[in-house]
Amino acid sequence: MIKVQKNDFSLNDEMVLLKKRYNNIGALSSFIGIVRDKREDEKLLSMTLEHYPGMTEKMLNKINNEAINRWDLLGTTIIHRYGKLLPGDQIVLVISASKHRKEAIESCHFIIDWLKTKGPFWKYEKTIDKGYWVDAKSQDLEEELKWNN
Amino acid sequence: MIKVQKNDFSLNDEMVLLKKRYNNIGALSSFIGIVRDKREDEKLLSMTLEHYPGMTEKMLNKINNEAINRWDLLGTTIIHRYGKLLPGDQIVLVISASKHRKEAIESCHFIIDWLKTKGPFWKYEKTIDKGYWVDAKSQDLEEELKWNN
Amino acid sequence: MKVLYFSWIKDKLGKSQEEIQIKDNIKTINDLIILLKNTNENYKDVFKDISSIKVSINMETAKYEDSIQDNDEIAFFPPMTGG
Amino acid sequence: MKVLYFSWIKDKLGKSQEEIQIKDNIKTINDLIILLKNTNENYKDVFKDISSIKVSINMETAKYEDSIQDNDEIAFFPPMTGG
Repeated sequence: MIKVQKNDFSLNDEMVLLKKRYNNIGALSSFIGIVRDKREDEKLLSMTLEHYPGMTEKMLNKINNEAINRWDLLGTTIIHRYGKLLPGDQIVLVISASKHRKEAIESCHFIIDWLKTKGPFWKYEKTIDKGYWVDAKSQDLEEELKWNN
Repeated sequence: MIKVQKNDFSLNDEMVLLKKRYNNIGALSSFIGIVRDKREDEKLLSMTLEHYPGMTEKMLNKINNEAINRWDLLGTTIIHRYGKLLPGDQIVLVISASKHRKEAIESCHFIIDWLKTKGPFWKYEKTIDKGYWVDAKSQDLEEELKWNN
Repeated sequence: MKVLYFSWIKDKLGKSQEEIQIKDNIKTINDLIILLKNTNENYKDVFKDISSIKVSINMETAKYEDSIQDNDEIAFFPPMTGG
Repeated sequence: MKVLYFSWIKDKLGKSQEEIQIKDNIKTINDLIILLKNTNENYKDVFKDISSIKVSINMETAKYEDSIQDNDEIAFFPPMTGG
């Protein structure tokens, strides 16, 4: 299940949903990304996520399907927020449910790595003095590439 | 923070605790192990976790410290239950909090892999006809060994 | 043809989208970029180093040499930073 | 010396712990196992294949050749299945 939304999400509610929907779950792996307090050494005031409506849903479905093809999963949840967020706010949620832990953990890791480089989002960070579009990190590309093996 | 307990736990409560305790969290990775409905193809009635009081706390602290030494983490939570559990019941919770996702995800994965082979727990599964002590899986040992590199 | 811009590209151009009439000689994304660069200095500035700019055709990641048609939706954006 | 048993070892022996008086000739875990095996058939059966049995001394994983002392707490158990 994928969702692209402005509103916050609840890890707990999503876990409950997954557990209701699927039987025989043995492993639940989750990841939550959160807005940090700082940009380098400056205090961060806000982070605004711009996205490409339509393409976002398309890419999230693609990433989700890729995970389902690669691992033996029972269910997955991907929620990505957009709009203006404050330090401490949740940005993204990934949950993978499977019978055994390896599948849940690896697929959750995979999904967040692919979201970093393939999710059509752009982050604008505001500090007291200035605003910055966040550059993509070369490390994120390397993290993505490790899943090509 | 480690806990060995008979009672259930709440992922949500533990997340809230971690967020209160540590600043500048950017990534929260979690794993929950759950009692499955089946033992091979038989319906499972219950799973009883025996443990070695005293050694359990010692080993969980050891595993936790090893994770903290290996990765740049802000905080961790390990909760492992013992006693009689029913299908669908939560067994174990691991949470890793860090600034960046790689550290949180890898350390969470590491902790659950080490718990499998180094946590002094033994599982007794009951089906309608019989009871079985669960054998350790050779695959779990392989999963543990990959962290030696 | 609908053309969308995101992130700093949108800021530099001062717009998030526009309708562009393309003629028969515009066959690829590369052709479209040449057309845009000839419009004014803003476009010239944005597209001066296209190695840092990604493109999509109808919401699918694309390459500069890919063919385009009049009813396509094209988007230009810097590398994605999701998650 | 306090000796603990877990899982199927406990079931087969019909006890989870016992106090054992050791003499000076019991210097290692191996010596202790020999002593136990000489007690009765139950112990002989349990320790017939020690490759499937793990041991701890004072709650630390140990080896069969490790030395033991009278005030140590020893435990025998199958490979752990945590998580």
